[in-house]
Amino acid sequence: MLNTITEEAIVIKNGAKTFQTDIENPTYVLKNVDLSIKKGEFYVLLGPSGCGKSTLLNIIAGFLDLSVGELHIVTSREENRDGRGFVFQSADSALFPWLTVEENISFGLKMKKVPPEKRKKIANTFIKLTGLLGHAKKFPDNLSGGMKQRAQLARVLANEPEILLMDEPFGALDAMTRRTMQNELIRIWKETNKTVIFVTHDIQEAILLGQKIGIMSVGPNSRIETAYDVKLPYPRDITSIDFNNHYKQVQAHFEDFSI
Amino acid sequence: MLNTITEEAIVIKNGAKTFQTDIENPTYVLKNVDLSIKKGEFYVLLGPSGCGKSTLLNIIAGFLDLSVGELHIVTSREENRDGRGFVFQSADSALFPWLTVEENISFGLKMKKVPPEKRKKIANTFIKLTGLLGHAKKFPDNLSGGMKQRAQLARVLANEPEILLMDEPFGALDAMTRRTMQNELIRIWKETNKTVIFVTHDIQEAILLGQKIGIMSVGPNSRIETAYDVKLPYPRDITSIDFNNHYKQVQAHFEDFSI
Amino acid sequence: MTTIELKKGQQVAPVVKVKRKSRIGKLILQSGMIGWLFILLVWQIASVFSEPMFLPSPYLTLVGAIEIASDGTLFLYMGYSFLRVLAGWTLGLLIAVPFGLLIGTNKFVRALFEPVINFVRFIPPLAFITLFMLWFGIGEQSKVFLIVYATFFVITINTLTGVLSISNDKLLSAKSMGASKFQTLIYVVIPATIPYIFTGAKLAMGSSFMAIVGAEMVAANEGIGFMIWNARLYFKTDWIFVGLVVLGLMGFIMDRIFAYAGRKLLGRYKIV
Amino acid sequence: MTTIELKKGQQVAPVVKVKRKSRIGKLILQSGMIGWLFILLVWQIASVFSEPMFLPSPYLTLVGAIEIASDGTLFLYMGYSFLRVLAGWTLGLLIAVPFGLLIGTNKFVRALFEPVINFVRFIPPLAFITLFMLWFGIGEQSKVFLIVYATFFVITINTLTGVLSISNDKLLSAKSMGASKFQTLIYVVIPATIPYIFTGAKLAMGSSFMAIVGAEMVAANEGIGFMIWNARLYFKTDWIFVGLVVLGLMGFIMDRIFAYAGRKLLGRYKIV
Amino acid sequence: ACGNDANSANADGKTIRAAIDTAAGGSFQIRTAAANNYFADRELNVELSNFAYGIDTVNAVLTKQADTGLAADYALLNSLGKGDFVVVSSLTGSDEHFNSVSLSEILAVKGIEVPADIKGKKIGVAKGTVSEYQWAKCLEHYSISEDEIKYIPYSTPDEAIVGMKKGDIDVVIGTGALIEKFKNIDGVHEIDRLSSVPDLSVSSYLIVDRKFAEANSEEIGKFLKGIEQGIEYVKGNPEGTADIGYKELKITKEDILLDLKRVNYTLGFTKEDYTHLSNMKAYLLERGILDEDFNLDEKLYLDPAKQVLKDKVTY
Ligand SMILES: Nc1ncnc2c1ncn2[C@@H]1O[C@H](COP(=O)(O)OP(=O)(O)OP(=O)(O)O)[C@@H](O)[C@H]1O
Ligand SMILES: Nc1ncnc2c1ncn2[C@@H]1O[C@H](COP(=O)(O)OP(=O)(O)OP(=O)(O)O)[C@@H](O)[C@H]1O
Ligand SMILES: O=C([O-])O
Ligand SMILES: [Mg+2]
Ligand SMILES: [Mg+2]
Repeated sequence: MLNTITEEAIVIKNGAKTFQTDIENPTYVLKNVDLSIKKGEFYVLLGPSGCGKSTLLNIIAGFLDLSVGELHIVTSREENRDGRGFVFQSADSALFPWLTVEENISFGLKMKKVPPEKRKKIANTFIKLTGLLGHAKKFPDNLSGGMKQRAQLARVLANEPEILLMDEPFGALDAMTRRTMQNELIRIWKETNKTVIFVTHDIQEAILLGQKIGIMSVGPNSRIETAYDVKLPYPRDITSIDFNNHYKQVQAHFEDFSI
Repeated sequence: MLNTITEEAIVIKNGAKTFQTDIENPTYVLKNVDLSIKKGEFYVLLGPSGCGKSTLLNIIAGFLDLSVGELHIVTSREENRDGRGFVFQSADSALFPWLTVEENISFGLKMKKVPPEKRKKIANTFIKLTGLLGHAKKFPDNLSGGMKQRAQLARVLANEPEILLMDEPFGALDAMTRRTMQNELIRIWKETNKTVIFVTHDIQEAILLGQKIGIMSVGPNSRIETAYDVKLPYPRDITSIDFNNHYKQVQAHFEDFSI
Repeated sequence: MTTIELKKGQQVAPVVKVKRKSRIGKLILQSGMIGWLFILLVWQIASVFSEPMFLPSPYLTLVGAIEIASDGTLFLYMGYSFLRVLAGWTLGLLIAVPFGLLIGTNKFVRALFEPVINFVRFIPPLAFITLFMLWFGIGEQSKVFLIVYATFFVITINTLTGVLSISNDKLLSAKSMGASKFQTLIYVVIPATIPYIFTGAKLAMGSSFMAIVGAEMVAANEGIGFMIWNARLYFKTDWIFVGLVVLGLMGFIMDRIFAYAGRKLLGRYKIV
Repeated sequence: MTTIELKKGQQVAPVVKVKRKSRIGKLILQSGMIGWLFILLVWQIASVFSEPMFLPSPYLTLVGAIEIASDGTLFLYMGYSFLRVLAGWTLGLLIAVPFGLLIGTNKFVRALFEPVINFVRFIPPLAFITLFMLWFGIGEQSKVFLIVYATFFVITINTLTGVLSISNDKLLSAKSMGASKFQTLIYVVIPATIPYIFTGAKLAMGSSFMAIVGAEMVAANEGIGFMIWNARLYFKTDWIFVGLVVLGLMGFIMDRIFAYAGRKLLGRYKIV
Repeated sequence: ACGNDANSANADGKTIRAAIDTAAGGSFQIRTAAANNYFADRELNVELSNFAYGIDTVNAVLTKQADTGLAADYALLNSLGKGDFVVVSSLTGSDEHFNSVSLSEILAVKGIEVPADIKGKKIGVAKGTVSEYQWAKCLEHYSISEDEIKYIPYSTPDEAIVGMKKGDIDVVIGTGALIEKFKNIDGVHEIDRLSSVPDLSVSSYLIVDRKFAEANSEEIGKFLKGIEQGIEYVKGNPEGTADIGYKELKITKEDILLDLKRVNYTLGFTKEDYTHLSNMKAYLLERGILDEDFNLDEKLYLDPAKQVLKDKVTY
């Protein structure tokens, strides 16, 4: 079966998820979910609050199991866990506040018993890549929100995952910082060539970042209603006419199933 | 002197603020602030993080004192405190979690010893106005972020202030909810005819809401660099060409003093 | 390139039954019954390797309990101890809460008393037994005041913490809605502090049960503490154990009742 | 329409001097000296209206302290009590922390022991004296274990709370970065729990000082608790007061040292 | 502080607040007198309060928490100088028929067979009680210096019992019901009787706040008469006494019956009492245990006893 999807990095076939375990006819949060994401693609999951975006991302991350259906993850790794890096919305709750930025970034390498010098070298690469030079010795609590999120991203990237899963990573940042981070993310994605799944409920952010936008329907029984292609070159200009046309089209989708 | 500004609701002349009290040459957070806001105007304070927007708003609210300069507040009230309502960024920290939505909204009236029936009537008006019908008996913790912010707005409006001070009230909301709340705010402002000062660092939000945008410079010694007029009719369409032209112009200001 | 196939999801149906079964097991586990059985077992085994005079078995303890309960004495003693705890704890609450509110809301008073509190709180109630007897007599007063003392600091400190952790936004918004200082105290500070007061009161309940044994050491004619002391004097080990179990039970039950009442009556204050 | 003019701001300069002056006042206030003077004054006045036998004045207490300190006895007693507290507290920490981690990380063990803990913690150390003598003899061991008991629950419960309040994000991110269960325990669970362990250890330090008086009731020949009990036998109220003050001081100083050491050594763990 | 009402001795004497002990004998003669209304019959209201040891009742009188207390000779002499209270009668002691220490045994663990073996051993002694004096006398009798043994002080008997079991204590003096409990420990046995130590006896006395006694001499007389009747009851009816004891103290009846056997209840005040106290006081002063001397005669107030007990007061 897999021979037909060799280009794909992630595939879900007829996936469903319920959190209830002891009643006969459970309510499904997700149902009939079909998803197929290409290697290197920047895929955005867009949907209303509570529709199940995080649940779906956690399933792809391996943090949760599907109740029904098939999940395929394709990476070049022996150990699959390493193949996927997860960037949480709240850097505060994900970063280790007792470790410096550099120590946070080296954490995964330390777990894999990479020797200290090599750890330092790798950490440095990602400190540079994420614009954290000069902040390496600081503790997360002494960083601004944007800096913290950069540190989290660097920490995930240091494990060199092939797939990057991001759950509203910029949702807690202020408008200006968010704009900067969005541009940085596109730059880093281009440099590192990852497959990215990015969850948001901001239409503008979705169009600004995604090559493909999976628009989810309202839950329960939420599924991916439409996979919308954004054929705009990067970097994208939110004040351009093309951009705003896309915006109107995506917005219309949401009015369709009236949130 | 005031005879020249009878049309004005709020005036600051050569205002300055420092938090240091015991050194000879203090650093000023705000310096040479001149501000003049007309009655009924929707005024947006836009500026980078940490420049002193909240400080300025707190001074206007009477929570802080100017170190240097003059502040004039003009209302038709005997007691000035009542003239100004303040909407905090975090509804969680501002609302009283032990009171229901309705009780929160009636709080100011209760303090003024308004009789219960009358309190109920007034509360109801603002419950309706802010779209909280059906949520009156709920406690804040059982509301979504958007609902909480509506409740805070209703609570402030129930005191019938002539001036509404809002410190990034939608900063913590998700993109979709934020959009809805922005539209609601414009509707309520039109209905109630308040003078509004709205603090944000989101350019799009500033242009979507403001009649006038006071653009603040980077601190210390921050001041209101430019007062920018937005001559677009409400409701405004963020995808329109006019809107995006405004966006580019305001953005250019920020590039000027390079944040 | 390796291709790895992750977790084929199963149908939900078969899962259901499995969960059903384990539900009873879960209930037993959560009730803590296994923990109790385990403790009883350890106690029983330990007593087998000892003499009843030194370590009576759970069974002998039960026999002892029945003996002392048969003429109602045990329940009388429980009643006395309970009433002393209740009186001391209530009085402690009535003194410590206003005091905590005062030092929390007034910087000057706080600066005055905080260091003293941080000093006195290390002096155990037990050290005051003789002095309290001197000052308050050998009757109920000294016993009740020993418990008041035992509850005072934990309630005061919790109340103080509560007042200090009220968000400034709440105080400013009350002010800007026209609340006077007194109204702010009544309608904002006190309700916002209730969860902390509750926690303090709950911890103090524990301290009260700690203090009752000391309070009933001297010049008591009844009570569980008195029983334990007398049993020590005559080396009735089984009654010492009855006393231990009864104290544990009383504390445990009071704690649960208190938590339950808190949830029911103070639900809107989000007590924890 | 009324026109109201609010607060004309003043020049900053004249403010400066005023603040300078009040700074010393602020320092005095913050040092708590006024609080101490106030307490001493109240104590002195109260003692004037009483007899030395009931309430020795601060001065007489000092005389008593000098009397008992002159041959080094007081310091010897302090040393004994201090070492017992230290030993019991350290041992308590060594037992309670791993236990708290175990019940925090293992649902089954938690279900087993949590109810038992919630029962036993209401039994005061004092009630266990006989039992502890039985198990550990009447020498140092039983005294130390009484303190271990007094520290055990507060440290265990704090550690447990700490483990349970680790954000799921931290655990998941460690897992997704390839940490094994054991690595997660060592590198995530323990560091994340340190602030809670620290709080527990600090509270337990207080409990230790509470328990030392009870511990030294038993077959002790020295120690501050012994001194208080002995003073009772010979009715030396001034020595009871010396004991009280010394206990308060020792507790207070230990608490400050501990907090200071925590800030210096565990700064990165954001202890509170 | 605010205990003023409790601190003031009640002057009208209608009520006697009597502090009695639970551990050092149980005060059964006073307990039964109260339980059988012997005081009430004399229109005397007596409020009993329980303290562990005699010394605690002395403290209660010292601090005006009680009007009367009781103390064994040793504790009595140690406290007499501290407050203004007087001895009004003896309560227990020896006479021609009964040696108060004859039922006290010196008990030791395995390996200690004769008193001389005590040398170098750990001796349990009840802190602040007559036990300190008894050991001093014993050692004198055995010609062992106090430097050659180690005292292990304890405050309650359970410490001594456990101490012996765990090997922390080698030798104790056991009395009454506790003897059996000591002997239940493997290897613990009697090595001598306290009565073999010459001139050693224990007596205890009823003490009263001086002002109270002088103002209520008649009531004290009635109190003594009530106690006298209580003693008769205890002697004639040990079972009934044990019932009362169990009801009030939850001490098992067997233990009470054993304890009753070792006490000789007395009343009055004899020449022998005076000599006994004088000798012991001299000893305490000599040892430096008592740092200030006092006049024993000034501490006696025997008028009420003389009134109601006539022949029993021979001093
Ligand atoms: N562990 C869980 N147990 C039970 N229900 C859950 C659990 N996690 C999520 N849900 C439910 O599943 C639904 C989807 O939740 P999810 O967090 O995936 O939504 P979301 O799209 O990420 O929302 P948001 O935009 O607010 O982050 C919700 O109704 C939620 O209540
Ligand atoms: N109470 C205070 N004491 C001392 N400094 C303060 C105080 N409040 C604010 N500041 C300082 O004043 C400056 C302006 O702060 P302010 O909160 O007004 O900025 P802001 O523009 O509202 O920032 P943001 O966009 O992050 O809300 C900052 O440098 C801040 O550190
Ligand atoms: O107990 C004594 O009275 O010594
Ligand atoms: Mg989500
Ligand atoms: Mg701000």
